[in-house]
Amino acid sequence: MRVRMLYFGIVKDLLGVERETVEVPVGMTVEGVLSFSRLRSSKESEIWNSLAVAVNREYAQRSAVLHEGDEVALLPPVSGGLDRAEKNEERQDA
Amino acid sequence: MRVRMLYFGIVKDLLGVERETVEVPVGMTVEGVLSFSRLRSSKESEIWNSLAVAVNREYAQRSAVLHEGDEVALLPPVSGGLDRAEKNEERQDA
Amino acid sequence: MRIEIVDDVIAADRIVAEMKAGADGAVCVFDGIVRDNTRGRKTLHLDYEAYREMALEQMATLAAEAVTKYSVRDVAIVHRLGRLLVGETSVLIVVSSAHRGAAFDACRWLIDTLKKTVPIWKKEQFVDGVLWADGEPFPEGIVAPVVEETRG
Amino acid sequence: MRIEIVDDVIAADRIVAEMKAGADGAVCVFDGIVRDNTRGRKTLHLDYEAYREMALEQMATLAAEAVTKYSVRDVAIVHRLGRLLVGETSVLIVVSSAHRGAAFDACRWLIDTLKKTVPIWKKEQFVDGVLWADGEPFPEGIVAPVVEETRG
Repeated sequence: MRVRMLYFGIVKDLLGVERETVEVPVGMTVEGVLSFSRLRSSKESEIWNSLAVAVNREYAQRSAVLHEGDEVALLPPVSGGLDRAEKNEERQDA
Repeated sequence: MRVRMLYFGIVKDLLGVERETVEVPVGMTVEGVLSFSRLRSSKESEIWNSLAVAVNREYAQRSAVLHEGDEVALLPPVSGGLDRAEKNEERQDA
Repeated sequence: MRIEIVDDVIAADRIVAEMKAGADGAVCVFDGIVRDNTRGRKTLHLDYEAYREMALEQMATLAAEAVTKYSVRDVAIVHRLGRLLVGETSVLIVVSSAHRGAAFDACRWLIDTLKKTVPIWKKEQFVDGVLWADGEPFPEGIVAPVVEETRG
Repeated sequence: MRIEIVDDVIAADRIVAEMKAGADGAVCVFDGIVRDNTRGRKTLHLDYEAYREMALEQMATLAAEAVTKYSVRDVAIVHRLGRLLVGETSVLIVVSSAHRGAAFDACRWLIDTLKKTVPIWKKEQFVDGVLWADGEPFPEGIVAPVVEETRG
Protein backbone atom coordinates (compact mmCIF):
# COMPACT_ATOMS: atom_id res chain seq x y z
CA MET A 1 0.00 0.00 0.00
CA ARG A 2 1.09 3.60 -0.43
CA VAL A 3 1.38 6.37 2.13
CA ARG A 4 2.24 10.02 1.67
CA MET A 5 5.26 11.12 3.70
CA LEU A 6 5.87 14.75 4.74
CA TYR A 7 9.14 15.93 6.29
CA PHE A 8 9.62 19.17 8.21
CA GLY A 9 12.41 21.29 9.63
CA ILE A 10 15.71 19.52 10.12
CA VAL A 11 14.24 16.15 9.05
CA LYS A 12 13.60 17.58 5.61
CA ASP A 13 17.25 18.65 5.44
CA LEU A 14 18.53 15.27 6.68
CA LEU A 15 16.50 13.34 4.10
CA GLY A 16 17.02 15.88 1.33
CA VAL A 17 13.36 15.70 0.35
CA GLU A 18 10.20 17.51 1.46
CA ARG A 19 7.45 15.05 0.56
CA GLU A 20 7.17 11.72 -1.22
CA THR A 21 4.86 8.78 -1.69
CA VAL A 22 6.27 5.47 -0.47
CA GLU A 23 5.18 1.86 -0.81
CA VAL A 24 4.95 0.08 2.57
CA PRO A 25 3.72 -3.38 3.61
CA VAL A 26 0.14 -3.73 4.86
CA GLY A 27 0.13 -3.54 8.68
CA MET A 28 3.06 -1.11 8.79
CA THR A 29 3.17 0.93 12.01
CA VAL A 30 4.28 4.48 12.74
CA GLU A 31 7.35 3.04 14.42
CA GLY A 32 8.04 1.09 11.23
CA VAL A 33 8.09 4.05 8.85
CA LEU A 34 10.09 6.03 11.37
CA SER A 35 12.80 3.33 11.49
CA PHE A 36 12.73 3.10 7.72
CA SER A 37 13.25 6.85 7.33
CA ARG A 38 16.00 6.85 9.92
CA LEU A 39 17.89 4.11 8.09
CA ARG A 40 17.53 6.03 4.82
CA SER A 41 19.00 9.18 6.30
CA SER A 42 22.59 9.73 5.26
CA LYS A 43 23.53 11.47 8.51
CA GLU A 44 23.02 10.17 12.03
CA SER A 45 21.31 12.70 14.31
CA GLU A 46 19.96 12.88 17.82
CA ILE A 47 16.80 14.32 16.33
CA TRP A 48 15.42 10.86 15.49
CA ASN A 49 14.91 10.19 19.19
CA SER A 50 12.70 13.21 19.71
CA LEU A 51 10.42 13.26 16.67
CA ALA A 52 6.67 13.23 16.81
CA VAL A 53 4.65 11.63 14.05
CA ALA A 54 1.31 12.87 12.78
CA VAL A 55 -1.02 10.65 10.78
CA ASN A 56 -3.63 12.57 8.82
CA ARG A 57 -2.77 15.74 10.80
CA GLU A 58 -3.14 14.25 14.25
CA TYR A 59 -0.36 13.19 16.59
CA ALA A 60 -0.10 9.41 16.47
CA GLN A 61 1.37 6.82 18.82
CA ARG A 62 4.33 4.73 17.67
CA SER A 63 2.15 1.61 17.65
CA ALA A 64 -0.55 3.07 15.36
CA VAL A 65 -1.13 1.01 12.20
CA LEU A 66 -1.12 2.85 8.88
CA HIS A 67 -3.66 2.59 6.09
CA GLU A 68 -3.57 3.09 2.34
CA GLY A 69 -3.43 6.79 1.48
CA ASP A 70 -2.50 8.02 4.96
CA GLU A 71 -0.61 11.30 5.25
CA VAL A 72 2.32 10.63 7.59
CA ALA A 73 4.37 13.62 8.82
CA LEU A 74 7.67 13.46 10.70
CA LEU A 75 7.83 16.43 13.05
CA PRO A 76 10.92 17.62 14.92
CA PRO A 77 10.29 19.39 18.26
CA VAL A 78 8.35 22.53 17.38
CA SER A 79 9.66 26.05 17.84
CA GLY A 80 6.87 28.41 16.86
CA GLY A 81 6.38 31.74 18.51
CA LEU A 82 9.35 33.53 19.91
CA ASP A 83 11.21 33.32 23.15
CA ARG A 84 12.86 30.05 23.88
CA ALA A 85 11.90 28.90 27.36
CA GLU A 86 14.27 30.13 30.03
CA LYS A 87 14.61 26.60 31.36
CA ASN A 88 15.96 25.51 28.03
CA GLU A 89 18.16 28.56 27.81
CA GLU A 90 19.76 27.91 31.19
CA ARG A 91 20.38 24.30 30.40
CA GLN A 92 22.12 25.20 27.17
CA ASP A 93 24.13 28.02 28.68
CA ALA A 94 25.43 25.73 31.35
CA MET B 1 0.23 74.99 62.90
CA ARG B 2 -1.55 74.55 59.60
CA VAL B 3 -1.81 71.50 57.36
CA ARG B 4 -3.36 71.13 53.93
CA MET B 5 -6.09 68.47 53.80
CA LEU B 6 -7.09 66.69 50.57
CA TYR B 7 -10.17 64.43 50.32
CA PHE B 8 -10.80 61.90 47.58
CA GLY B 9 -13.59 59.68 46.33
CA ILE B 10 -16.37 58.99 48.79
CA VAL B 11 -14.59 60.90 51.60
CA LYS B 12 -14.88 64.07 49.54
CA ASP B 13 -18.62 63.43 49.21
CA LEU B 14 -19.02 62.68 52.94
CA LEU B 15 -17.24 65.86 53.99
CA GLY B 16 -18.71 68.00 51.22
CA VAL B 17 -15.33 69.56 50.50
CA GLU B 18 -12.37 68.64 48.29
CA ARG B 19 -9.49 70.43 49.98
CA GLU B 20 -8.99 72.81 52.86
CA THR B 21 -6.33 74.18 55.15
CA VAL B 22 -6.89 73.40 58.83
CA GLU B 23 -5.28 74.60 62.04
CA VAL B 24 -4.08 71.71 64.22
CA PRO B 25 -2.13 71.55 67.48
CA VAL B 26 1.64 70.97 67.29
CA GLY B 27 2.36 67.24 67.70
CA MET B 28 -0.87 66.20 65.94
CA THR B 29 -0.69 62.67 64.48
CA VAL B 30 -2.23 61.14 61.38
CA GLU B 31 -4.63 59.28 63.68
CA GLY B 32 -5.59 62.61 65.23
CA VAL B 33 -6.60 64.36 62.00
CA LEU B 34 -8.38 61.23 60.88
CA SER B 35 -10.50 61.18 64.06
CA PHE B 36 -11.14 64.89 63.69
CA SER B 37 -12.36 64.49 60.11
CA ARG B 38 -14.51 61.55 61.06
CA LEU B 39 -16.22 63.51 63.81
CA ARG B 40 -16.83 66.38 61.39
CA SER B 41 -18.51 64.10 58.85
CA SER B 42 -22.27 64.45 58.91
CA LYS B 43 -22.85 60.82 57.93
CA GLU B 44 -21.43 57.75 59.62
CA SER B 45 -19.79 55.33 57.20
CA GLU B 46 -17.83 52.10 57.30
CA ILE B 47 -15.32 53.78 55.01
CA TRP B 48 -13.53 55.49 57.92
CA ASN B 49 -12.21 52.11 59.04
CA SER B 50 -10.52 51.38 55.76
CA LEU B 51 -8.92 54.68 54.77
CA ALA B 52 -5.25 55.15 54.05
CA VAL B 53 -3.58 58.46 54.77
CA ALA B 54 -0.81 59.99 52.69
CA VAL B 55 1.44 62.72 54.05
CA ASN B 56 3.25 64.67 51.37
CA ARG B 57 2.25 62.03 48.80
CA GLU B 58 3.53 59.03 50.68
CA TYR B 59 1.49 56.51 52.63
CA ALA B 60 1.86 57.30 56.33
CA GLN B 61 1.36 55.27 59.48
CA ARG B 62 -1.37 56.29 61.93
CA SER B 63 1.27 57.24 64.49
CA ALA B 64 3.17 59.62 62.19
CA VAL B 65 3.48 63.16 63.57
CA LEU B 66 2.50 66.04 61.29
CA HIS B 67 4.47 69.19 60.60
CA GLU B 68 3.58 72.72 59.57
CA GLY B 69 2.63 72.84 55.88
CA ASP B 70 2.18 69.08 55.42
CA GLU B 71 -0.15 67.88 52.67
CA VAL B 72 -2.41 65.27 54.25
CA ALA B 73 -4.67 63.21 51.99
CA LEU B 74 -7.46 60.87 53.10
CA LEU B 75 -7.66 58.02 50.63
CA PRO B 76 -10.48 55.47 50.39
CA PRO B 77 -9.54 52.02 49.05
CA VAL B 78 -8.37 52.59 45.49
CA SER B 79 -10.17 51.27 42.42
CA GLY B 80 -8.07 52.22 39.42
CA GLY B 81 -7.83 50.03 36.35
CA LEU B 82 -10.74 47.86 35.44
CA ASP B 83 -11.88 44.47 36.50
CA ARG B 84 -12.77 44.15 40.12
CA ALA B 85 -10.96 41.14 41.60
CA GLU B 86 -12.96 37.94 41.28
CA LYS B 87 -12.47 37.29 44.99
CA ASN B 88 -14.25 40.51 45.79
CA GLU B 89 -16.94 39.76 43.24
CA GLU B 90 -17.72 36.40 44.76
CA ARG B 91 -17.88 37.77 48.25
CA GLN B 92 -20.33 40.45 47.19
CA ASP B 93 -22.48 38.13 45.15
CA ALA B 94 -22.84 35.78 48.08
CA MET C 1 9.86 53.81 31.23
CA ARG C 2 6.68 55.54 30.21
CA ILE C 3 4.49 56.61 33.12
CA GLU C 4 1.50 58.76 32.29
CA ILE C 5 -1.87 59.89 33.51
CA VAL C 6 -3.90 61.20 30.59
CA ASP C 7 -7.28 62.87 30.17
CA ASP C 8 -7.98 61.62 26.69
CA VAL C 9 -8.03 58.38 24.68
CA ILE C 10 -5.00 56.14 25.33
CA ALA C 11 -3.16 55.59 22.03
CA ALA C 12 -2.45 51.92 22.74
CA ASP C 13 -1.12 51.13 19.26
CA ARG C 14 1.51 53.82 19.34
CA ILE C 15 2.54 53.08 22.93
CA VAL C 16 2.98 49.36 22.29
CA ALA C 17 4.94 50.04 19.09
CA GLU C 18 7.29 52.40 20.93
CA MET C 19 7.96 49.83 23.64
CA LYS C 20 9.68 47.35 21.31
CA ALA C 21 13.44 47.11 20.95
CA GLY C 22 15.84 44.66 19.35
CA ALA C 23 16.65 42.81 22.55
CA ASP C 24 12.97 41.98 23.18
CA GLY C 25 11.43 38.64 22.35
CA ALA C 26 8.16 39.14 24.20
CA VAL C 27 5.76 41.97 24.85
CA CYS C 28 2.88 41.43 27.25
CA VAL C 29 0.06 43.95 27.20
CA PHE C 30 -2.77 44.39 29.67
CA ASP C 31 -5.60 46.53 28.38
CA GLY C 32 -8.27 47.32 30.98
CA ILE C 33 -11.49 48.32 29.28
CA VAL C 34 -14.81 49.60 30.59
CA ARG C 35 -17.21 46.70 30.87
CA ASP C 36 -20.91 47.13 30.16
CA ASN C 37 -21.92 45.80 33.57
CA THR C 38 -20.82 45.19 37.13
CA ARG C 39 -22.32 42.07 38.61
CA GLY C 40 -25.10 42.25 36.04
CA ARG C 41 -25.96 45.90 36.72
CA LYS C 42 -25.81 47.80 33.42
CA THR C 43 -23.06 50.46 33.27
CA LEU C 44 -23.48 53.74 31.36
CA HIS C 45 -20.04 55.18 32.00
CA LEU C 46 -17.29 55.50 34.58
CA ASP C 47 -15.69 58.63 36.01
CA TYR C 48 -12.09 58.23 37.12
CA GLU C 49 -10.33 60.60 39.47
CA ALA C 50 -6.88 60.47 41.01
CA TYR C 51 -4.59 62.06 43.53
CA ARG C 52 -2.63 62.81 40.41
CA GLU C 53 0.86 63.69 41.68
CA MET C 54 0.94 60.82 44.16
CA ALA C 55 -0.51 58.38 41.62
CA LEU C 56 2.25 59.26 39.14
CA GLU C 57 4.91 58.78 41.80
CA GLN C 58 3.42 55.43 42.82
CA MET C 59 3.21 54.28 39.21
CA ALA C 60 6.85 55.22 38.61
CA THR C 61 7.88 53.34 41.74
CA LEU C 62 5.95 50.25 40.66
CA ALA C 63 7.49 50.33 37.19
CA ALA C 64 11.00 50.57 38.60
CA GLU C 65 10.26 47.76 41.07
CA ALA C 66 8.94 45.53 38.26
CA VAL C 67 12.07 46.08 36.17
CA THR C 68 14.28 45.07 39.10
CA LYS C 69 12.12 42.27 40.46
CA TYR C 70 11.44 40.52 37.13
CA SER C 71 14.47 41.64 35.09
CA VAL C 72 12.32 42.93 32.26
CA ARG C 73 13.71 45.54 29.90
CA ASP C 74 11.02 48.20 29.94
CA VAL C 75 7.60 49.04 31.36
CA ALA C 76 4.83 51.45 30.37
CA ILE C 77 1.89 52.31 32.62
CA VAL C 78 -0.71 54.72 31.29
CA HIS C 79 -3.95 55.47 33.15
CA ARG C 80 -6.76 57.63 31.86
CA LEU C 81 -8.94 59.88 34.05
CA GLY C 82 -12.31 61.53 33.50
CA ARG C 83 -15.41 60.05 31.88
CA LEU C 84 -14.94 56.74 30.05
CA LEU C 85 -17.54 54.92 27.98
CA VAL C 86 -18.05 51.18 27.63
CA GLY C 87 -15.23 49.63 25.59
CA GLU C 88 -12.72 52.41 26.26
CA THR C 89 -9.31 51.70 27.79
CA SER C 90 -8.82 52.98 31.34
CA VAL C 91 -5.39 51.52 31.92
CA LEU C 92 -2.72 50.15 29.63
CA ILE C 93 0.30 48.24 30.91
CA VAL C 94 3.03 47.12 28.53
CA VAL C 95 6.06 45.04 29.51
CA SER C 96 8.92 44.31 27.10
CA SER C 97 11.38 41.57 27.88
CA ALA C 98 13.79 39.13 26.30
CA HIS C 99 11.65 36.29 27.66
CA ARG C 100 7.94 35.71 27.91
CA GLY C 101 7.76 34.35 31.46
CA ALA C 102 9.16 37.54 32.95
CA ALA C 103 6.94 39.70 30.73
CA PHE C 104 3.76 37.91 31.89
CA ASP C 105 4.76 37.87 35.55
CA ALA C 106 5.72 41.55 35.62
CA CYS C 107 2.58 42.63 33.75
CA ARG C 108 0.32 40.73 36.10
CA TRP C 109 2.11 41.97 39.21
CA LEU C 110 1.86 45.55 37.94
CA ILE C 111 -1.90 45.54 37.37
CA ASP C 112 -2.56 43.64 40.61
CA THR C 113 -0.42 46.03 42.64
CA LEU C 114 -1.64 49.16 40.86
CA LYS C 115 -5.20 48.25 41.73
CA LYS C 116 -4.34 48.06 45.42
CA THR C 117 -1.95 50.94 45.93
CA VAL C 118 -2.19 53.67 43.28
CA PRO C 119 -4.58 56.44 44.42
CA ILE C 120 -7.16 56.36 41.63
CA TRP C 121 -10.91 55.96 42.13
CA LYS C 122 -13.85 55.33 39.89
CA LYS C 123 -17.49 56.30 40.19
CA GLU C 124 -19.80 54.00 38.30
CA GLN C 125 -22.85 55.45 36.57
CA PHE C 126 -25.41 52.68 36.19
CA VAL C 127 -28.75 52.97 34.41
CA ASP C 128 -30.33 53.05 37.85
CA GLY C 129 -27.89 54.93 40.07
CA VAL C 130 -24.37 56.08 40.77
CA LEU C 131 -21.80 54.57 43.11
CA TRP C 132 -18.14 54.91 44.08
CA ALA C 133 -16.69 51.52 43.19
CA ASP C 134 -15.51 49.51 46.17
CA GLY C 135 -11.77 49.31 46.14
CA GLU C 136 -9.82 46.33 47.32
CA PRO C 137 -8.65 46.75 50.91
CA PHE C 138 -5.24 48.41 51.21
CA PRO C 139 -2.37 45.97 51.78
CA GLU C 140 -1.04 45.69 55.31
CA GLY C 141 1.64 48.25 55.86
CA ILE C 142 -0.35 50.95 54.14
CA VAL C 143 -3.25 50.86 56.57
CA ALA C 144 -2.47 49.92 60.14
CA PRO C 145 -5.27 48.14 62.01
CA VAL C 146 -7.75 50.72 63.31
CA VAL C 147 -7.56 51.35 67.03
CA GLU C 148 -11.20 51.90 67.90
CA GLU C 149 -10.50 53.71 71.18
CA THR C 150 -8.99 56.65 69.40
CA ARG C 151 -12.41 57.72 68.23
CA GLY C 152 -13.33 58.74 71.72
CA MET D 1 -12.36 33.00 17.58
CA ARG D 2 -9.77 34.19 15.12
CA ILE D 3 -7.24 31.54 14.09
CA GLU D 4 -4.89 32.47 11.30
CA ILE D 5 -1.57 31.64 9.72
CA VAL D 6 -0.40 34.56 7.61
CA ASP D 7 2.51 35.22 5.26
CA ASP D 8 2.68 38.95 5.80
CA VAL D 9 2.85 41.50 8.63
CA ILE D 10 0.43 40.80 11.49
CA ALA D 11 -1.90 43.77 11.91
CA ALA D 12 -1.85 43.66 15.69
CA ASP D 13 -3.70 46.95 16.19
CA ARG D 14 -6.69 45.92 14.13
CA ILE D 15 -6.83 42.42 15.58
CA VAL D 16 -6.76 43.66 19.18
CA ALA D 17 -9.42 46.29 18.42
CA GLU D 18 -11.71 43.69 16.89
CA MET D 19 -11.38 41.43 19.93
CA LYS D 20 -13.10 43.87 22.32
CA ALA D 21 -16.77 43.64 23.22
CA GLY D 22 -19.00 45.26 25.84
CA ALA D 23 -18.84 42.38 28.27
CA ASP D 24 -15.02 42.53 28.44
CA GLY D 25 -13.13 44.19 31.25
CA ALA D 26 -9.70 42.86 30.39
CA VAL D 27 -7.72 42.11 27.27
CA CYS D 28 -4.37 40.36 27.60
CA VAL D 29 -2.07 40.41 24.59
CA PHE D 30 1.08 38.42 23.97
CA ASP D 31 3.21 39.73 21.15
CA GLY D 32 6.16 37.51 20.25
CA ILE D 33 8.78 39.51 18.38
CA VAL D 34 12.03 38.58 16.70
CA ARG D 35 14.89 39.23 19.09
CA ASP D 36 18.26 40.47 17.84
CA ASN D 37 20.13 37.58 19.46
CA THR D 38 19.87 34.06 20.82
CA ARG D 39 22.11 33.46 23.78
CA GLY D 40 24.23 36.37 22.68
CA ARG D 41 24.63 35.20 19.08
CA LYS D 42 23.52 38.01 16.75
CA THR D 43 20.41 37.21 14.69
CA LEU D 44 19.90 38.54 11.15
CA HIS D 45 16.45 37.08 10.50
CA LEU D 46 14.28 34.04 11.12
CA ASP D 47 12.51 31.81 8.62
CA TYR D 48 9.32 30.19 9.89
CA GLU D 49 7.70 27.19 8.28
CA ALA D 50 4.71 25.12 9.34
CA TYR D 51 2.75 21.99 8.64
CA ARG D 52 0.11 24.52 7.81
CA GLU D 53 -3.15 22.54 7.83
CA MET D 54 -2.27 20.67 11.01
CA ALA D 55 -0.99 23.83 12.72
CA LEU D 56 -4.29 25.60 12.01
CA GLU D 57 -6.26 22.67 13.40
CA GLN D 58 -4.05 22.56 16.51
CA MET D 59 -4.41 26.32 17.05
CA ALA D 60 -8.19 26.11 16.75
CA THR D 61 -8.26 23.25 19.25
CA LEU D 62 -6.09 25.20 21.71
CA ALA D 63 -8.29 28.29 21.39
CA ALA D 64 -11.45 26.28 22.06
CA GLU D 65 -9.78 24.56 25.02
CA ALA D 66 -8.71 27.90 26.49
CA VAL D 67 -12.24 29.31 26.26
CA THR D 68 -13.62 26.29 28.10
CA LYS D 69 -10.80 25.86 30.60
CA TYR D 70 -10.52 29.53 31.67
CA SER D 71 -14.04 30.79 30.88
CA VAL D 72 -12.74 33.64 28.77
CA ARG D 73 -14.99 35.21 26.14
CA ASP D 74 -12.82 35.12 23.05
CA VAL D 75 -9.36 34.17 21.79
CA ALA D 76 -7.29 35.14 18.75
CA ILE D 77 -4.13 33.29 17.68
CA VAL D 78 -2.27 34.55 14.62
CA HIS D 79 1.11 33.17 13.54
CA ARG D 80 3.20 34.48 10.70
CA LEU D 81 5.39 32.33 8.42
CA GLY D 82 8.27 33.13 6.09
CA ARG D 83 11.17 35.48 6.68
CA LEU D 84 10.90 37.80 9.69
CA LEU D 85 13.28 40.56 10.63
CA VAL D 86 14.33 41.68 14.09
CA GLY D 87 11.44 43.48 15.83
CA GLU D 88 8.69 41.88 13.74
CA THR D 89 5.82 39.96 15.32
CA SER D 90 5.86 36.21 14.72
CA VAL D 91 2.89 35.34 16.90
CA LEU D 92 0.07 37.36 18.41
CA ILE D 93 -2.27 35.97 21.04
CA VAL D 94 -5.21 38.02 22.30
CA VAL D 95 -7.60 36.96 25.06
CA SER D 96 -10.71 38.95 25.98
CA SER D 97 -12.47 38.32 29.24
CA ALA D 98 -14.70 39.90 31.84
CA HIS D 99 -11.91 39.46 34.38
CA ARG D 100 -8.17 39.94 34.24
CA GLY D 101 -7.07 36.79 36.06
CA ALA D 102 -8.66 34.51 33.47
CA ALA D 103 -7.32 36.64 30.60
CA PHE D 104 -3.72 36.38 31.87
CA ASP D 105 -3.96 32.66 32.67
CA ALA D 106 -5.48 31.75 29.31
CA CYS D 107 -3.00 33.89 27.35
CA ARG D 108 -0.03 32.34 29.12
CA TRP D 109 -1.33 28.82 28.74
CA LEU D 110 -1.93 29.42 25.04
CA ILE D 111 1.60 30.58 24.21
CA ASP D 112 3.19 27.92 26.43
CA THR D 113 1.13 25.14 24.85
CA LEU D 114 1.44 26.49 21.31
CA LYS D 115 5.21 26.42 21.62
CA LYS D 116 5.14 22.74 22.55
CA THR D 117 2.47 21.30 20.28
CA VAL D 118 1.75 23.40 17.19
CA PRO D 119 3.84 22.19 14.23
CA ILE D 120 5.77 25.34 13.36
CA TRP D 121 9.56 25.57 13.11
CA LYS D 122 12.04 28.35 12.78
CA LYS D 123 15.46 28.50 11.17
CA GLU D 124 17.71 31.16 12.66
CA GLN D 125 20.05 33.07 10.38
CA PHE D 126 22.89 34.38 12.51
CA VAL D 127 25.71 36.62 11.31
CA ASP D 128 27.94 33.53 11.45
CA GLY D 129 25.71 30.64 10.42
CA VAL D 130 22.25 29.16 10.12
CA LEU D 131 20.50 26.75 12.47
CA TRP D 132 17.12 25.12 12.99
CA ALA D 133 16.07 26.39 16.43
CA ASP D 134 15.87 23.69 19.08
CA GLY D 135 12.28 23.10 19.99
CA GLU D 136 11.11 22.19 23.43
CA PRO D 137 10.66 18.42 23.81
CA PHE D 138 7.15 17.26 22.90
CA PRO D 139 4.89 16.67 25.90
CA GLU D 140 4.38 13.05 26.98
CA GLY D 141 1.48 11.57 25.10
CA ILE D 142 2.63 13.09 21.84
CA VAL D 143 5.94 11.24 21.74
CA ALA D 144 6.08 7.82 23.34
CA PRO D 145 9.45 6.87 24.83
CA VAL D 146 11.72 5.59 22.07
CA VAL D 147 12.25 1.86 22.07
CA GLU D 148 15.86 1.56 20.96
CA GLU D 149 15.59 -2.07 19.82
CA THR D 150 13.30 -1.14 16.95
CA ARG D 151 16.22 0.42 15.13
CA GLY D 152 18.13 -2.53 14.30
